[in-house]
Amino acid sequence: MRIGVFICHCGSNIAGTVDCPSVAATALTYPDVVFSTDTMYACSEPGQDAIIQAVKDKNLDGVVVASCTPRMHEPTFRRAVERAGLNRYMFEMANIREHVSWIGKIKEQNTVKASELVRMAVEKLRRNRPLVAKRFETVKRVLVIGGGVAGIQAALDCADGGQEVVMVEREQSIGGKMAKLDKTFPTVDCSSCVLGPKMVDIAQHPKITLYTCSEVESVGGYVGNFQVTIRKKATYVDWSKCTGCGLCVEKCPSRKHPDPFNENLCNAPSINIPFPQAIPKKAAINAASCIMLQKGKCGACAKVCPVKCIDFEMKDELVTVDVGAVVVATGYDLFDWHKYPQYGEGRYKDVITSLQYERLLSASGPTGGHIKRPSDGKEPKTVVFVQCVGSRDKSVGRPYCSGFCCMYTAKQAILTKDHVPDSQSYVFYMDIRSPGKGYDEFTRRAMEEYGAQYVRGRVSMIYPKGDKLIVRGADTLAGTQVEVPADLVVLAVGAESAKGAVQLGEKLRVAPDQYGFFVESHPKLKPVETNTAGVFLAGACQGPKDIPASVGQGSAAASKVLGLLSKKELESDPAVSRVNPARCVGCGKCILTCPFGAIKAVADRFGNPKAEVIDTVCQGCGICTVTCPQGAIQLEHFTDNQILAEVNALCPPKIFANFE
Amino acid sequence: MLKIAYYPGCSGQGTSSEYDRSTRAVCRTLGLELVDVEDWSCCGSTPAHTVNHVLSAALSARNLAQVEGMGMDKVTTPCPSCLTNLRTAAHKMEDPAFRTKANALLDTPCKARVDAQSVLQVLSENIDPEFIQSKVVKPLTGIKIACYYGCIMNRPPELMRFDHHENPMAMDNLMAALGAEVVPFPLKVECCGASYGIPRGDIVARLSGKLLDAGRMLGADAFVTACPLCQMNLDLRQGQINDTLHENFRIPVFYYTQLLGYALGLDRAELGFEKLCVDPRLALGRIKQPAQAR
Amino acid sequence: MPAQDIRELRIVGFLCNWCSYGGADTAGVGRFTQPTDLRIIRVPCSGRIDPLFIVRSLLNGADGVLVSGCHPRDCHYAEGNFYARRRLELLKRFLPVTGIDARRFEYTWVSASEGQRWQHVVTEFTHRIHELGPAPSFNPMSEVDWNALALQAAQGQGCPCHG
Amino acid sequence: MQIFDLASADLEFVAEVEARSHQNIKTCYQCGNCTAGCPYTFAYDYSVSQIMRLIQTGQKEAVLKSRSLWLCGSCQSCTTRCPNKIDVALVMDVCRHMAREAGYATERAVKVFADSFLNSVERHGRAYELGLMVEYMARSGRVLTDVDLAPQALRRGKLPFKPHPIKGREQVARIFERFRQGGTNA
Ligand SMILES: Cc1cc2nc3c(=O)[nH]c(=O)nc-3n(C[C@H](O)[C@H](O)[C@H](O)COP(=O)(O)OP(=O)(O)OC[C@H]3O[C@@H](n4cnc5c(N)ncnc54)[C@H](O)[C@@H]3O)c2cc1C
Ligand SMILES: Cc1cc2nc3c(=O)[nH]c(=O)nc-3n(C[C@H](O)[C@H](O)[C@H](O)COP(=O)(O)OP(=O)(O)OC[C@H]3O[C@@H](n4cnc5c(N)ncnc54)[C@H](O)[C@@H]3O)c2cc1C
Ligand code: SF4
Ligand code: SF4
Ligand code: SF4
Ligand code: SF4
Ligand code: SF4
Ligand code: SF4
Ligand code: SF4
Ligand code: SF4
Repeated sequence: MRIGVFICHCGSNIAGTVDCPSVAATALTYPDVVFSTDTMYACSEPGQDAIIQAVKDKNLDGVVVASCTPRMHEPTFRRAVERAGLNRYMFEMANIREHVSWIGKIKEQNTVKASELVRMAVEKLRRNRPLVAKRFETVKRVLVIGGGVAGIQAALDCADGGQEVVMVEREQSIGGKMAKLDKTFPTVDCSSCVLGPKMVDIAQHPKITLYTCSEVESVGGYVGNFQVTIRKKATYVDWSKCTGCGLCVEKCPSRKHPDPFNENLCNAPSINIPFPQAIPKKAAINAASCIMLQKGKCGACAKVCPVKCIDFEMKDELVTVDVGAVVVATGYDLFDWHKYPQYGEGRYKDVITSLQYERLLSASGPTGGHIKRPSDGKEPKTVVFVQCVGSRDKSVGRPYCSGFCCMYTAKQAILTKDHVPDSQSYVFYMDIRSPGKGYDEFTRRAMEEYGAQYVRGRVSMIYPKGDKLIVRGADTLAGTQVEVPADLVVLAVGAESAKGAVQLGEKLRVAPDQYGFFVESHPKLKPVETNTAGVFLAGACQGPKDIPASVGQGSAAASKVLGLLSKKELESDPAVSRVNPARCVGCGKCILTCPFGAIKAVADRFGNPKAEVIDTVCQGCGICTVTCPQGAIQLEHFTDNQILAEVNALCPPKIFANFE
Repeated sequence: MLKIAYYPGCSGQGTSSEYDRSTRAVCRTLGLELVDVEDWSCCGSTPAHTVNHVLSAALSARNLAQVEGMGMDKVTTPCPSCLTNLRTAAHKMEDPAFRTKANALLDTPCKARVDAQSVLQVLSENIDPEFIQSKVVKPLTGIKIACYYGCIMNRPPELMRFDHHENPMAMDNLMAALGAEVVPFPLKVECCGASYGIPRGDIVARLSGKLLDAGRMLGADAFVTACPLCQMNLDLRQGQINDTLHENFRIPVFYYTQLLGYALGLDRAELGFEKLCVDPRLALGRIKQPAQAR
Repeated sequence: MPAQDIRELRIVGFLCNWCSYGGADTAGVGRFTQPTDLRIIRVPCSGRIDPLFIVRSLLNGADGVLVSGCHPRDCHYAEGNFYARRRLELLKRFLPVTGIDARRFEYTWVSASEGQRWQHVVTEFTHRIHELGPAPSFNPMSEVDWNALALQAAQGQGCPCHG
Repeated sequence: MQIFDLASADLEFVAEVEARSHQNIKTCYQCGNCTAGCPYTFAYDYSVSQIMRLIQTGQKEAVLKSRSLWLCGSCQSCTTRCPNKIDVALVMDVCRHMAREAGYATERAVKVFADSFLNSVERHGRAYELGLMVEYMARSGRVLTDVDLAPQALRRGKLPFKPHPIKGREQVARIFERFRQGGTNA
């Protein structure tokens, strides 16, 4: 092998404390090094040209540059050697700036250290081999899981960007939590007025296919080539025919099951269209409460349906689609506040959740937008809001802040005053978290213009007295206990991960954090990527988030998808693991260890089990390499031999030392 | 017959003697044999643990050691305050370092292997409610009662491990099974003023007054308690409360064992209704005679 | 910094690319002066670090080995550092059995932003190694056994590092 | 109002409270839940969350002088509901021990009652209610305490005239004796 070595001065950055020419001279004594020089700025255009020239002139087949950290210029120099006609993996870097010249003061020691780092790089390079990235085509279609506002935004942006979209939503209609809200902060505009048109766009976009009442059953494949199976749950209504006329809904005699869309504040018929703006606007039967499906008689809906689309025999259906990328937008669920027995555990009807309150405020809600308390339908005059219920509380396993409840509570206090002008609201809070454009002004308005009384302290207990609820809390600013006799208590329940998120994460190989929210690739710099290539996150499934942030993430995820699918072909990083079938005994240990499911079991032509790495899925971590008892699976570019060569370069093996 | 060591507690011999007596009678009738802890001494009550935890534990542990000496591993007491002390001592003494310190104060060291439970817990966990119902001769039909548990019988839950720390139901269920109408009393675990009756009667007046008020608003004919201190504060001090708060409460306050004994048809002499300060006859009169109840 | 005034010892570092190598870079960018004994080998993930590498380094005469990866839960590869932690913890307990002073080996977690922490880790560890002094040299006759042990460690036989 | 010099925080005091209560005082984030639930707040000088805060800031004097320590009824409401699982009632207990040891007794009647009670136990092995009342009245100077109740209680046989002495009386007395000698604190 013919290796060339280049020692960079980086002006005085390196040369100030390292004797670069001497390092270059020493390098010439290393095996296979045929050329060595020092250079002022290796990364500059003349610097790169000099490298290219040397490769050509000296007929080099490998290059070592000793300069700054490879995290900075490795790609630069790889491109340079490629331009010189070499494989880009026939290149190594020694970090003699960040790890030497900038941290050591004594020039002699630095110079020795730099020489040794160069020697390490040379020894490693001697064992490198050319690696060629594989290219593969991608399926131009994206799967969006979850049809809340984040998923809707991602789907529309992808579809507008020209990609096919398949959206899978668990509920009967898309819209997520936002569809249940009355008005939204910080502008207090009507939620369904802003969301409604977007939902219609989803239904009408020629590039979007929507599956509601559906869930992802399984996911196979890898970035660019996922195979997804979707379970379409039986709705007992043939949606290809249903016009959404609603006649069946009117006639259904079974009206005893609670209405989940209205947060169980009222009951719903067994065949139902959840709300007027539902997308798709189709009826579906709740099998658990349908008299026909449970007892075999009734069929009232089937009788009235003008297009005869009721089908009591309907079964779940599985659909398979190929997609190139996945956006997860499964949102959040609400904390179950019954874990606070001191708030009555549901014994007091007028203690409700914030989302129930949104339904009471909403004109499409069970009270037609009039605030009526559940117990006796009276209009409440004194409303107490309790913040941080199931947030920032270690004792219930929820130490995190849910992020948006401070803001929606301020909104609800404002709306309460709008609905009932002679009402008085009290808000028990621990801290107000309102870092956003116009947010703090908004909470101030709730206090200053709408007269909401903010009380700093938690609420210890709620108990009934006559037809009032006594809310006993602290006012820590006044330093004492306070009591408010309330007509209605609204609990600002916190957000937790969506039900089933962990199981979905397993299918997608996306790790949930300890609370079930999906983990992004990097908290600052890769907020919508996951560690599984081709799978992206949007909205509150990654952590509690309000609507602006959810929409922002939906668009960000879409731009990542569009960027990915805009390439005709993808190139896989060739520094992946590779199995030597001659050594592999098929024990399967690597398959179990790989965090990305990148290794599959195959049989060789004699039928012996062997491991095989799926290049496109392997992320190149090398965990498998350490696991394999046979040394059969090796991470390219970081093989045992290559790393041991570096070790040996630093600490020469004793046996040789003795005989040299 | 279930046999269990019994720790009556000091007040059982004085201010709450009717509790002690009715407890013994009820247990006997329901097939629970109570064996008095031999030569038991005071657990130290609240004063001891407010002075020092080792002293407090030692005073309780002397009694746990007595139980051990009797070859038994479970002791029951009607008094929640004694219970807290016995349980706390047993719990703390699981720590060897603490055990050494506490045992250093004792003549006979305690191994701390004895479990202490309230009589209420023993009854509700060991006796089949249907069996109790089958023994009822005078159902409590007609009387409306508020069950008050006091602050420490179920709290803190990690230590007490019985029923529920915010909304206990053991007495409610028992009384309902006996036929009484039980109001949903919301202040079941609010403190009544504890042992401050003597040094700070004003505190007891305010706290117990709140309880009486809540019971009255719910239309309760009577309170039912399981704690000598609660009973004393609500009953014996009801007059003081009325004076302090300018109120006119007249709500009798029973021990649950008294009403249970009544329903089981026990001899009045064993129930000690005459020891109650607020006259219970009106409330008892609401109970329909079995013929009427039909 | 006394470590610089006296003869350098041989310390080998294995650092994951994403966090600790970045942390060492950050320390450099911040000009956080450190003893120069350490030589860093870059690996993609702490989960790539085979106990064999550590045993081999020590066997070859390294005076100390320092391993650093991403903080638990921060792993770029989801869970590589959990594997690393298990293997390295076991190696640590396993070393004394082989006669190597376990204090010559340390592993820690440093993120890419923790330049100061990296400076601290390197300085402390270097001091420790200087206190221990140069590693005693092994009798070449027993070399064979050592290699066998290292191999065992790497292959998970007799050493539960590999699970 | 009292002004605290935060720089003069008594950190040893903080450490002692933490060591004796086995609670991490720093985890209190001042939500006030303990105060919100404490039935005795109306009688306190510092609410219980303020006591927690004063401990955090090392204000030994203010804490040990607080009357609240003596009025806490050990009702466990604070402990049961603290979101950070702090055993607040235990912290109150420990502070009261420390106040006692340091010679503070800002609610003298409460202290005298406790002392009288324990004296009674020391003397008889069990609490002798009538005797302890008499001692309390004598020591507190509040001779009229509960005289209104005496007739009722006596009539109903609720206050026996004689103590119930037990065989192990000496054993109990020795517990107190050894305690005083040992100076045990925990
Ligand atoms: C009471 C209340 C008031 C609020 N008010 C405001 C406000 O005024 N302004 C504001 O900005 N924010 C507000 N928010 C916050 C707002 O609700 C969220 O920011 C927003 O809903 C997040 O959108 P999302 O799409 O990420 O999640 P979601 O709205 O939760 O949507 C997730 C969707 O995914 C579906 N799904 C879940 N799991 C699966 C699965 N496994 N398979 C298929 N589909 C699945 C769900 O059915 C749902 O349709 C409020 C929240 C509450 C609780
Ligand atoms: C003290 C402090 C500490 C912080 N710590 C953190 C932290 O720990 N973590 C965290 O997440 N955030 C932190 N932040 C916030 C963080 O700085 C911002 O979130 C982030 O820098 C925003 O990035 P940006 O690109 O939007 O804006 P900027 O960083 O402000 O970049 C804007 C760029 O545009 C250039 N520019 C401006 N006007 C023009 C013009 N007219 N033409 C051309 N160029 C222009 C500017 O020169 C600048 O380079 C901190 C902020 C402060 C003040
Ligand atoms: S290659 Fe790196 S070290 Fe050299 S001049 Fe460029 S930045 Fe400086
Ligand atoms: S009656 Fe028929 S068409 Fe109309 S909503 Fe019902 S199922 Fe659909
Ligand atoms: S946003 Fe406000 S109410 Fe919600 S958890 Fe955070 S601090 Fe509590
Ligand atoms: S302005 Fe800054 S310091 Fe003030 S509350 Fe907001 S984020 Fe905190
Ligand atoms: S290198 Fe990592 S991702 Fe690739 S196959 Fe091995 S364990 Fe899996
Ligand atoms: S661990 Fe090694 S031997 Fe076992 S299957 Fe994987 S590659 Fe083959
Ligand atoms: S409840 Fe707990 S966290 Fe809240 S103020 Fe009291 S001690 Fe502190
Ligand atoms: S234990 Fe003491 S401080 Fe805590 S709530 Fe009860 S009385 Fe208040």
